[in-house]
Amino acid sequence: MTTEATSSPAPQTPVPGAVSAREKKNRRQDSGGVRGWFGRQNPWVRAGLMVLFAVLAFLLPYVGEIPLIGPQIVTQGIDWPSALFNMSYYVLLALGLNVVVGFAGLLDLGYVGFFAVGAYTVALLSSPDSVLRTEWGWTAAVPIGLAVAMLSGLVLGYPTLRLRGDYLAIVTLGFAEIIRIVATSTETLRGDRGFSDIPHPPGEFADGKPIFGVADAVPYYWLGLAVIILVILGVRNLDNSRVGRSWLAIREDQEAAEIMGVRTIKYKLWAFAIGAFIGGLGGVMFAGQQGFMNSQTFVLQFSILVLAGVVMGGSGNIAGAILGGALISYIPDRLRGIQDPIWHTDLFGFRFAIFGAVIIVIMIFRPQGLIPSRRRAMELKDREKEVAPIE
Amino acid sequence: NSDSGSDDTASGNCGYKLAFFGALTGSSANLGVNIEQGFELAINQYNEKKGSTCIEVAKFDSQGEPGVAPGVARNLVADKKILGIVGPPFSGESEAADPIFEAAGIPTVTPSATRVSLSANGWKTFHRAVANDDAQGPAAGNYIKNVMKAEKVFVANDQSAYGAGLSEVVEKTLGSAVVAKDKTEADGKQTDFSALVQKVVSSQATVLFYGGYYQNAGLIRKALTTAGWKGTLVGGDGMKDPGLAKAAGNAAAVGTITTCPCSPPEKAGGTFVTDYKAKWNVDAGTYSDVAFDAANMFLQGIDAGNTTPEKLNTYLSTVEYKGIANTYKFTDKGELDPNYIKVWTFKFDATGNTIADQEVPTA
Amino acid sequence: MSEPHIETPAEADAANARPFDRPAPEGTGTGATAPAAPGEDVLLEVDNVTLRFGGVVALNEVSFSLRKGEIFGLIGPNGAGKTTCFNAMTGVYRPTSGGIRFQGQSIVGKKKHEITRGGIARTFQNVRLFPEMTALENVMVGADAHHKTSVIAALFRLPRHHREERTGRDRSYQLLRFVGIEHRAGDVARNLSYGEQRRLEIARALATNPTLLCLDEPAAGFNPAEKADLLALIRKIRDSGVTVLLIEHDMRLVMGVTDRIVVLEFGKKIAEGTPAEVRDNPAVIAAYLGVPTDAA
Amino acid sequence: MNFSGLIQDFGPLTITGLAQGAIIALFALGYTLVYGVLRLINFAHSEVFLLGSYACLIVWGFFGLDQNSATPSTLSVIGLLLLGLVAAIVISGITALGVELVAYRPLRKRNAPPLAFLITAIGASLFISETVGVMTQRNIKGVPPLIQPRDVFVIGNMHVTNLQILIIVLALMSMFLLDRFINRSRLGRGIRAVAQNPDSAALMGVNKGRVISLVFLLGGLMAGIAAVMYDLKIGVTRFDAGFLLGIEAFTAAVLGGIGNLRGALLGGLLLGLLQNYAASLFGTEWLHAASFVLLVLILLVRPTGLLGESLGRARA
Amino acid sequence: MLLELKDVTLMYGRIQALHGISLSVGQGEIVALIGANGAGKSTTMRAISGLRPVAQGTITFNGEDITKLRADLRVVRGVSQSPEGRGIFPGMSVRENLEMGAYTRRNRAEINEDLDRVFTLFPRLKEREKQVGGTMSGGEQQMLAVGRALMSRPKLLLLDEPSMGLAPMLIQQIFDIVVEINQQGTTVLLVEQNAQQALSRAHRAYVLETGEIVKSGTGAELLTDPSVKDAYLGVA
Ligand SMILES: Nc1ncnc2c1ncn2[C@@H]1O[C@H](COP(=O)(O)OP(=O)(O)OP(=O)(O)O)[C@@H](O)[C@H]1O
Ligand SMILES: Nc1ncnc2c1ncn2[C@@H]1O[C@H](COP(=O)(O)OP(=O)(O)OP(=O)(O)O)[C@@H](O)[C@H]1O
Ligand SMILES: CC(C)C[C@H](N)C(=O)O
Ligand SMILES: [Mg+2]
Ligand SMILES: [Mg+2]
Repeated sequence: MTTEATSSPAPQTPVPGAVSAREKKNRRQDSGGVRGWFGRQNPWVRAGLMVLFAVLAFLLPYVGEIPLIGPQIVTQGIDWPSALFNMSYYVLLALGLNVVVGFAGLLDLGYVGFFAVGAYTVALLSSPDSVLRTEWGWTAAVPIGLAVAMLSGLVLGYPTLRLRGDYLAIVTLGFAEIIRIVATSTETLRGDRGFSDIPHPPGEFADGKPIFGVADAVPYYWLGLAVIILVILGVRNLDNSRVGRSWLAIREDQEAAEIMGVRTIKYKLWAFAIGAFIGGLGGVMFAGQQGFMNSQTFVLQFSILVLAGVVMGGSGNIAGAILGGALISYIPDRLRGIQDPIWHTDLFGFRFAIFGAVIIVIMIFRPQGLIPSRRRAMELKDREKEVAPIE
Repeated sequence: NSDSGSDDTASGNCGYKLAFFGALTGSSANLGVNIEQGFELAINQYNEKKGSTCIEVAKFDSQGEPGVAPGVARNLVADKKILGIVGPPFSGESEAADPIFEAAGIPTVTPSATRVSLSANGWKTFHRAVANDDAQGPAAGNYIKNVMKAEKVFVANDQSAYGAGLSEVVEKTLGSAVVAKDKTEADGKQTDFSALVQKVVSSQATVLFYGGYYQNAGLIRKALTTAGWKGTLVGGDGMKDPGLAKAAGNAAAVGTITTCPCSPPEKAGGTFVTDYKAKWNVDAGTYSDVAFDAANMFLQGIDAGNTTPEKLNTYLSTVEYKGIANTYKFTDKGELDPNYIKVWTFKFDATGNTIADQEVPTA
Repeated sequence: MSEPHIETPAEADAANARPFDRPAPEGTGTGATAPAAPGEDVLLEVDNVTLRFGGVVALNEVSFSLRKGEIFGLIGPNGAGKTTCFNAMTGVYRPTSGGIRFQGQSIVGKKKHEITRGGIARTFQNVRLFPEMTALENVMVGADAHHKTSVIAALFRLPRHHREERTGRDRSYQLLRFVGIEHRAGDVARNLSYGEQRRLEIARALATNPTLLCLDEPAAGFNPAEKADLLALIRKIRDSGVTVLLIEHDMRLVMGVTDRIVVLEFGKKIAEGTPAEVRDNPAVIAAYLGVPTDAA
Repeated sequence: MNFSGLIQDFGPLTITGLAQGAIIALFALGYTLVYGVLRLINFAHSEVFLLGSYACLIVWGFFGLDQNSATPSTLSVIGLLLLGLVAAIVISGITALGVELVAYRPLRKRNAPPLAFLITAIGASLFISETVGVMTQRNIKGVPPLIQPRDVFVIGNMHVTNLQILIIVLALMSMFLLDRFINRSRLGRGIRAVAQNPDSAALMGVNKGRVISLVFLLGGLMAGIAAVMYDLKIGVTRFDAGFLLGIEAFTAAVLGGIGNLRGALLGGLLLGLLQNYAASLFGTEWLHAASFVLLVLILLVRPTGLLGESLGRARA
Repeated sequence: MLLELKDVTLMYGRIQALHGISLSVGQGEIVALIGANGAGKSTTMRAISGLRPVAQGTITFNGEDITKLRADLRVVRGVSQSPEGRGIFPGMSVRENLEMGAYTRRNRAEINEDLDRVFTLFPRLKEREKQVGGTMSGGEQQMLAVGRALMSRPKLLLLDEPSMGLAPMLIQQIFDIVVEINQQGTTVLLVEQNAQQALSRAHRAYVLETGEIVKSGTGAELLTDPSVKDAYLGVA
């Protein structure tokens, strides 16, 4: 390849390492797979598919009715709608943690601390066990719970801004442990004994029975799903904007990002606050459904599990976080009622051991997670058509 | 609404379920398992008599964790065939799960949850088949003061609904004899108790009262012995399990005292002791007999045609049932009638088992 | 391509000599190559700056000033303190003593992102891109520096935010084309070759819309032909109204493009002047250039 | 708050704290070593410790010893201790290597992102501890009374026992040897090189795979020693013993400056002492909270721990 | 031939960086490799050192097939590289960095001798013996990287843009050093953007374009080749 570069007025340098047709084709394949395919569809098709997904998700409580496959999906021995609701708040947590870890690259090992803060605030304001004796309704307590959770995100975020990577991890872990220990050992937070009779979300059927009762978890699941959809929309918008880009830049090289004008402090704090908000959302949902919560709900293992879900699903990818969050709740439960062939014991006892092995296998075969992030590749594809190269 | 679905065809009030709700796994599981086995034995015998699986056993494992219990309770109440529940055994999980049972209107009989305040929630479905800690606590306190004649007592608890509640009552009874206090984490959260032991040793107490369950207690006992402490460990029914000696080592456990608002299971009436051994291949444990009675109380009610949870609940409020361990009659708060209250003390022997010591006064 | 190509308006704009949609600073005619008269239009003043690392004195009472619209060279032997000087100007290090003023305001102690927003951009001698981001995204991060909308607007996709995203992206594409690596826009930076990465660094720095662009050895890793392009590129950048501060060891490039030069040695300024003056300065020849027979 | 208690018991609290801290420090070395080289938190290190704590019990079990046995004669105690140590070291070492082989090496081959390693390590940890949990029915396992604690010397109310001396001396010795090995030997330099720039290290002729295995192995050996000490001190082990103590060990490693061997020692001892003081001052229930509060405070002042990082790379 | 590459293909994930290149370096030669940014020069170096596995083709060194050999073992065989981007150990002192270069060697006396030699070549390194590598200036790091590569007494020395970031006087010097080392018996494969210099010192040279070798010949031939002149030497 020769060049006219020296005389050319425009800096159209020789295009060294120009992409051969072969490479171009490779690159296109690179963004193949489900997600890439999805990204290439036109917006209407995409919107249609999303709605379809949502509708299917809303119908999940009845999946057991489908002949043959249905019963395979449904977890036996426990209430399926309850299991679905559990999945829904795990998914919320995974979505929130994905903002902190996946987008902003802040390794948070104590994420359920925010879940705890949200749930405790609601409990304090609404449970008859609370010293406050306010006994508010759930709806009234929720905004306060979320605000306090968000605030706690800032409180944790601010002093830890200087910390790098894994130091942050241990501090967040410590933060969650401190919350748990304080909750365990102070009278006001009632420790192991917890708060009972936390009110459920309001609403009645025509016959006067509450929509959100104790016997039927379907309404909770639907509520959870609706919240998830809102969260997805918001988080997606952030990800596809300068906010997401700033997070990414901070994650890659904080100092360079700063020198390029990124306000690292601001964006890190936002990541914490948004993550905490979503975590708190999970917490208030949980408190409203269970009606009870205590300090053991927030053990460290829970945080770790959620993190495993995010990474397993595909850190930095919303669909991945959703899948991962659902799996960490679903897999262990699903082992219930399955017998191992040799000793004929219920595999449920081995659930976490099996789960551990499953995590390893998944990560070995898909180090980037089950649905890896293809955001960047997609963005490019959108643009490639718009700006045609000049030659 | 129809109570039990359409398949209510079996004759003789059959086709229903009774549930056990409590710890089958987890760090204090022994206590839950004892109770479940007593419960299941009763239903088995009933079904054998009927010649069919008339009443089904449903088991729900709460792991004894208050945090886990509500989720499991929701699974329980989703099953519309369940008419009544034996459990929850522990006070903590009761606080967490009973509101759900109350909302669902399913009657519960706990054979063992002793926290005083459980009956103060106005739950209509709550029934307690044993005395509460307002009886057990003073009994323990009096035993320490009057029988052991201890002057310096260290009181610690595991911060659980049960442990904290019981040690509070004991403290009150002991008054100025309490020289120092401390708290530990709940069972299964801690194995190293050297900090607590350090405090006990330097307090020069001769008795440590621990409100908590057997595994922690065993570990504490072991650490105390290792540190050369010569005093006696005393605790409540939560420590009355051979698991304590397993944790502590038999030699260290010898002499440890526990109270229990129950009579020695080996003294239970009828053929219970041998039946139990035959069925489960172990001796009946703490509260196995009470659970057996509770299940039979339900079965008697169902037999009498109380085939909805509501009816069964009403039945419980009026029944006076004579079982193999005790006679049961509930006050309107669901407490055991004061006439039938009793508290015993037990002592660990060199084989790691508890042997009945004496019945103690509760006031 | 043999076919005659007719430019669309958009393309014409893109290929325009001024890829920066910012007004040229007043007082500087675009294309002005002659150095401004002393005392006039001082953009950056480095005033008696000393910077020590333990025993090493990396900068020793260095003073010089840049005028608007010029290309200014900073040269000197390895370890003379050139990069350190950049680091002091961009807030990475704080001078032990002395002052730095940019457009009349002191920037010592300011936050790095404030300095960038204030109009100083730089590249790194040891390439520091965001390795997992695409080339395009790398540039867009720079472009974001001047965007007004933020988290809330992004969260709800407000129209204004949307507009900023679009313009930012278009501009980033233009800049990639400007430095000649548009064909790699969608590749993550890690996968670019070293030379391509250096070009990307320039594009990213330009995206922050700087008044002053500091280039730390931009030609390292380029072959002579590519260096010639770079030379043209730097001129073009200046012509669009950006003042350029250049560290470079390639004398042909430095002599060919700069208006004035400062020479450092062991942290001290040993010479200052036009390229011709510096080239003939015996101290510079002794310390840096060596025998002027073969300058490249 | 109970100041008089703290002052009165200062001596005994200090010695128990040091013994506890020595075990934590030994345990922490494994985190620090792996982190120093791979920049990864080896979550499965707690299970390396766990299996060590069972290994010696199993060996002692072969000799018919359980927690209800009588203390054997001094000579056989020495023999048993050595055997137990060897067993624990071997099993912990093998476990560490196994974790590397299963959870790290395949990912390294595929150039996986760092988080992926963290998660496989978590998976390995879950798998091992849960399997042990199921196999032992989550019951505790008692340790034979090999060493009857006896006061060796007494200062005021501080009784220093033979066991405490054994623990502290053994821990310090092991750490001294390790430190020398890492800082003086050629292989040690290789470890540091891989830590700072793996590709360049390969260009210098350093066998990266071997270095990484070695690092896991060394961490495993230390954890094995710590496990035996732990067994003797606490008298029981349980499927979650590794997890519970692991958090503390990890905290200690960070406290001292993760990646720094001497930091681990410092962090461990500090944590052991602090926990005992805090338990006396505020009550046992605040013991862990105290260590985390200390950690946060120290990191706020020194963001890379007390001694900073030395094995790892400095800012380029 | 000391080193021989036959049809070497190398992939970065799905991106093919080398499309079957063949080249050889004879005992005692200086061979230069030139090409534009992204042509694959550094990739070729990585393939030879074993930092990246090749997908196809063979690499023979000293008669032995080293295609599948681990990188560290190639160092033992006598291949040493000063890599692109310098790759110094940022947390080690200058001296420790140099000692790392001699990692595979045992003879203390010889090592010290070589250390002295590097210090005489680059006095700045001697001055800064104790400074941490990561804080050295760009050019100083370059000296360190070259010095470190010399410390292994290689049979084949791979230099990836050794003149990058060096001041003009040092550039002269570094090429002189290359020639000098070569005369002492070390074979050199040199990647350079400073093609003028490289070609005038090299016995032979190859031109690489987008992962393929498009031209080869003696240094002098290529120096006068019009297309090479056009693309890589600039207007003189
Ligand atoms: N953090 C630091 N600690 C100690 N010395 C340092 C530090 N940073 C730079 N130096 C020293 O300061 C001197 C100036 O370094 P600087 O990077 O500014 O040189 P430079 O002029 O950019 O050289 P080059 O042309 O080689 O890039 C060098 O000798 C370097 O070793
Ligand atoms: N780590 C990597 N991952 C993916 N692709 C890479 C990687 N390194 C290089 N490449 C690609 O391989 C091709 C050859 O790169 P290489 O670094 O060998 O070029 P080079 O000839 O050394 O160029 P330069 O003069 O810029 O250093 C380039 O297209 C580059 O983008
Ligand atoms: C089974 C019993 C020991 C339970 C204990 N009495 C409690 O209230 O929790
Ligand atoms: Mg420099
Ligand atoms: Mg290269």
